[in-house]
Amino acid sequence: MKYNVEVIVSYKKGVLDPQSAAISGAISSLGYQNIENLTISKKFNFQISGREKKEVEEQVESLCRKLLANPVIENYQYIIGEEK
Amino acid sequence: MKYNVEVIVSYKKGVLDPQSAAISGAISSLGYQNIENLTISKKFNFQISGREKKEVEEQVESLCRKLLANPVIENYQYIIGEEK
Amino acid sequence: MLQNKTENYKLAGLTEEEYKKILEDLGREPNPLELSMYGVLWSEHCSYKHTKKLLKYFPTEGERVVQGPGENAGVLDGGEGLGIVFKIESHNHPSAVEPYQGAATGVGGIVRDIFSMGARPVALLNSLRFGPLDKQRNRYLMTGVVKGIGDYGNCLGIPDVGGEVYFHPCYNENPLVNAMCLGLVQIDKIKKGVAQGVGNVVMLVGATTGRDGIKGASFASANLEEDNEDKRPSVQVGDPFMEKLLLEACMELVDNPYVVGVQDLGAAGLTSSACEMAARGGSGLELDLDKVHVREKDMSAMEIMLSESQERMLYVVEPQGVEEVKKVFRKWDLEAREIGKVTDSGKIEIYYQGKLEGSIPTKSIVDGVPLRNPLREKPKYIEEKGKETPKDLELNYNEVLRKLISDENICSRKWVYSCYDYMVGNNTVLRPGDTVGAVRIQGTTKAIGLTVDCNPLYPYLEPYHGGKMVVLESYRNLVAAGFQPLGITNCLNYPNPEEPENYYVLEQSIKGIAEACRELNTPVTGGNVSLYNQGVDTKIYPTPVIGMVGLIEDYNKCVTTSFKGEGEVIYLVGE
Amino acid sequence: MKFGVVVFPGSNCDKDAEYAVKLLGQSCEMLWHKEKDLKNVDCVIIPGGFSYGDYLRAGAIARFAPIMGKVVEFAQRGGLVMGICNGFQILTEVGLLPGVLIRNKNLRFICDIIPVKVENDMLPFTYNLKKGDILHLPIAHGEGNYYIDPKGLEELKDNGQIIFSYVDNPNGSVENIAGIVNKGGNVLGMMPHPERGVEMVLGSVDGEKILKSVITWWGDKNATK
Ligand SMILES: Nc1ncnc2c1ncn2[C@@H]1O[C@H](COP(=O)(O)OP(=O)(O)O)[C@@H](O)[C@H]1O
Repeated sequence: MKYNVEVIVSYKKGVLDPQSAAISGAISSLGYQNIENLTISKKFNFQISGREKKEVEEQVESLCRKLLANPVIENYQYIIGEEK
Repeated sequence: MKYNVEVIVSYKKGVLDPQSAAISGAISSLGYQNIENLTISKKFNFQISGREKKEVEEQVESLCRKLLANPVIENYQYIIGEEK
Repeated sequence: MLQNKTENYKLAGLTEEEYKKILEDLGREPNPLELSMYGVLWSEHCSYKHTKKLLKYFPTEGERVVQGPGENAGVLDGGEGLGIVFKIESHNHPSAVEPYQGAATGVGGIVRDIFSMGARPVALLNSLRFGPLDKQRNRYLMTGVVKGIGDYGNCLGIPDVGGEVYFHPCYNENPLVNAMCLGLVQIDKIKKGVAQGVGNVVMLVGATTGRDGIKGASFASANLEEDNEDKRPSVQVGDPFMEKLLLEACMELVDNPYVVGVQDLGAAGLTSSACEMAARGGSGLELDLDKVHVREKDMSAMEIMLSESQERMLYVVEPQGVEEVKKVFRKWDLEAREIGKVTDSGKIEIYYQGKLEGSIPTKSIVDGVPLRNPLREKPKYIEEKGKETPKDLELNYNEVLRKLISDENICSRKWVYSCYDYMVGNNTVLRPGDTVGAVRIQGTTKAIGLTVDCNPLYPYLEPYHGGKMVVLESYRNLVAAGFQPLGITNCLNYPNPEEPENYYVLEQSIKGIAEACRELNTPVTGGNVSLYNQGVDTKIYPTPVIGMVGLIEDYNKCVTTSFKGEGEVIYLVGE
Repeated sequence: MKFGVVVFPGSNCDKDAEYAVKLLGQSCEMLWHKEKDLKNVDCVIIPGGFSYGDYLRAGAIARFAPIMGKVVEFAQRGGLVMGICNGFQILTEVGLLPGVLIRNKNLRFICDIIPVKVENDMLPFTYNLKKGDILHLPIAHGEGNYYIDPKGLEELKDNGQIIFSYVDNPNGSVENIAGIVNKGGNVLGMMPHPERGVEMVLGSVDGEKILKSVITWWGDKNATK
């Protein structure tokens, strides 16, 4: 069985995100005064094959922890859907 | 009125993204042979205030074109939702 | 509350003796904010309670010494009014937790130390130790550290001109990341970290103050907003872009006559910089935390005082200069806030939301910590190892040579330094790959040679003589490249000093370093101590990293390492 | 000849460019990003560094600086513009040059001195050089991997817009591209740093050849007027 996976990795609350700060600055100097609370996250999409969802879930979880996110400063969440 | 906006910026098909390639490599060297078609995108979330959705939509569109994405290599899509 | 007292001071990292001293100094019980401020300033990291006495062995004076230990960085006289500002600092623990950010913020911190003196940073070096690379975690640590150093220094545009990487299992649990920076200043324009002049204004400039880096050990952290999913990171994230702006703005203020003192915010954030500046000036400070530009809502006084958010500086400015100072920071899109003033109370007084939240005698919190005098005992292994004889040597020279040059401790380091921009600035006359790095001084024919070095086996096997040998090696490196060595900075990386054997080694090797420096006339102008580099299964070898600077009058006469042509004669010099 | 060097927040080769230009006996103005005045310079240099921290994409934010509007006008009138490293990235983002620079193929920052080949010697920037000449130039970048779609690449080739190429491609650029010019030939973008290669003691003198080309070309052009 093949599953479509989407993982979102974003900074934890309270961690300085210099990139978002710089982009927010650029946006307001471009004249958009009505935009606020900009955050940036990384989105990963991939396909994974496995016998059952539970097994796949474990793999995705460990992949997030080991590679895709840095648990010291980042949170991650994922959605696993069956491929149509 | 305030709107919640989510913008996804990803590489166009056919453009090789060195980062995706490197992460795919890392995944398979970690021993996951069952993962394929990995892509990475950027996800922006922000709030924008404006009188009506149409006006806001135009602003978001132009922001994407001008700043958030580079149309030479990237596609973008966005969702604008009313704030609850 | 009362029955929790013991727990409170322990949570703040203090001993009973220290707590009693605080009661004595204050004449009352400290409140939680005060206790946690004492906790961080009386930590080993800030107070040097285990090493203060030992550091006295170092020769710190000499005809070239303009500024010895005690300021943000040391300064040597390079002739014709030129000040050579340099220092080394460790970021070992943060790098073990988060290699990329830990190493990056280590670079950020040492660079701020240099430009807070009014000097323009012109070169970086780094000294790295990891466990062997056959372990995946060590590879992960090393990759992250090298990238962190590179990304931060490259963005700042400061060339990284040298360093060293060494692998040994004793660093498996405690990698070492030491960063050194060199800056240049006109001696009469040196700025100091001093708060003086009643009524002068204290300004906090640069990045916002967030909840990052607030020490988990601090007893109050249990009271932080409960939110389990988002555990507060004790690791800070660096923003080299912000630092670059800060650097340029501070450089513009070098000539400003109203600036009285400058210091960067490093470990223990506002607490340490405010208290230290006041202590150096023999003054008091009144701080109004409502004026601090914070990153998050509802921060407590304690969080603001202890935050280790990066890329911030504290300025003390005469009132009539405040607008001018603000204007310079505004030009660089930076915030500069007036957060307090200098007083003659001899106390640090902290106001928040209209209330006096804390009041601590400056002298007590900065210099009052009871110094430790741990037991010493010569480690048994020293005798035993001394008796070992070399194993039979392999006689197949080709094989030996192949093994040697492919050893991870000997092979080329190009894969490390090619990640660092070592040419930016148009001054690098000796690049990584040579015996030492060197940057020329624009407008003159002079250049400064730099090296960081430590072979930990020497002090491990023979603490005293090994300490000497580490200094000698740096000295030889500089001399070989044509430089007159002038002075050193050092980073003492050691295991837990409370174990008698460790303390013995620490003391002996410091004595050895001191002896060599005295003999060679290379005084010590500053440094850093990192103790407790010890894990469950391993403890590091004594690793006193020496950063040495030297001068050459004509940089065209620098000697590079490579063989220059066929038929040249090779000499082996020495005994 | 009067050069102008743009200074963005985060630029860090601005002073090096100034140094090199002055070393060659020319005058130099620093052009602050918030201003809208090119101070009558004859050639604008957009220097290397990390403008606005290179956040989002290298050069993405810098292109909106007030000074850039003037640079674009200047370039469209035929003025000489040299974008070096980060400057190249900015020129592609602002649309003066086609294509884009993405992360190096191996994702690593690379600092080195490497051979670069002259591909077109009919331009002001290669006025003193010959096609096929090899220059040893410093590079120092993390995002120097030039990308353009196949159609764009054909155009570049047809118009002779490829000016420099790598002998050993360090970063994955298509066609080993190290530098390109616009159709008019007056706007140059290159990843290597000519301003660093101006003294043997710094490891290279080949950068000087590019800067001197510009100066000689300028002198000849104005002499024939
Ligand atoms: N971490 C580092 N950062 C920058 N340069 C380094 C680093 N490690 C090693 N180098 C450089 O690589 C070269 C070789 O290093 P090393 O083998 O330790 O030299 P040496 O034998 O002179 O001690 C030196 O020029 C040194 O400056």
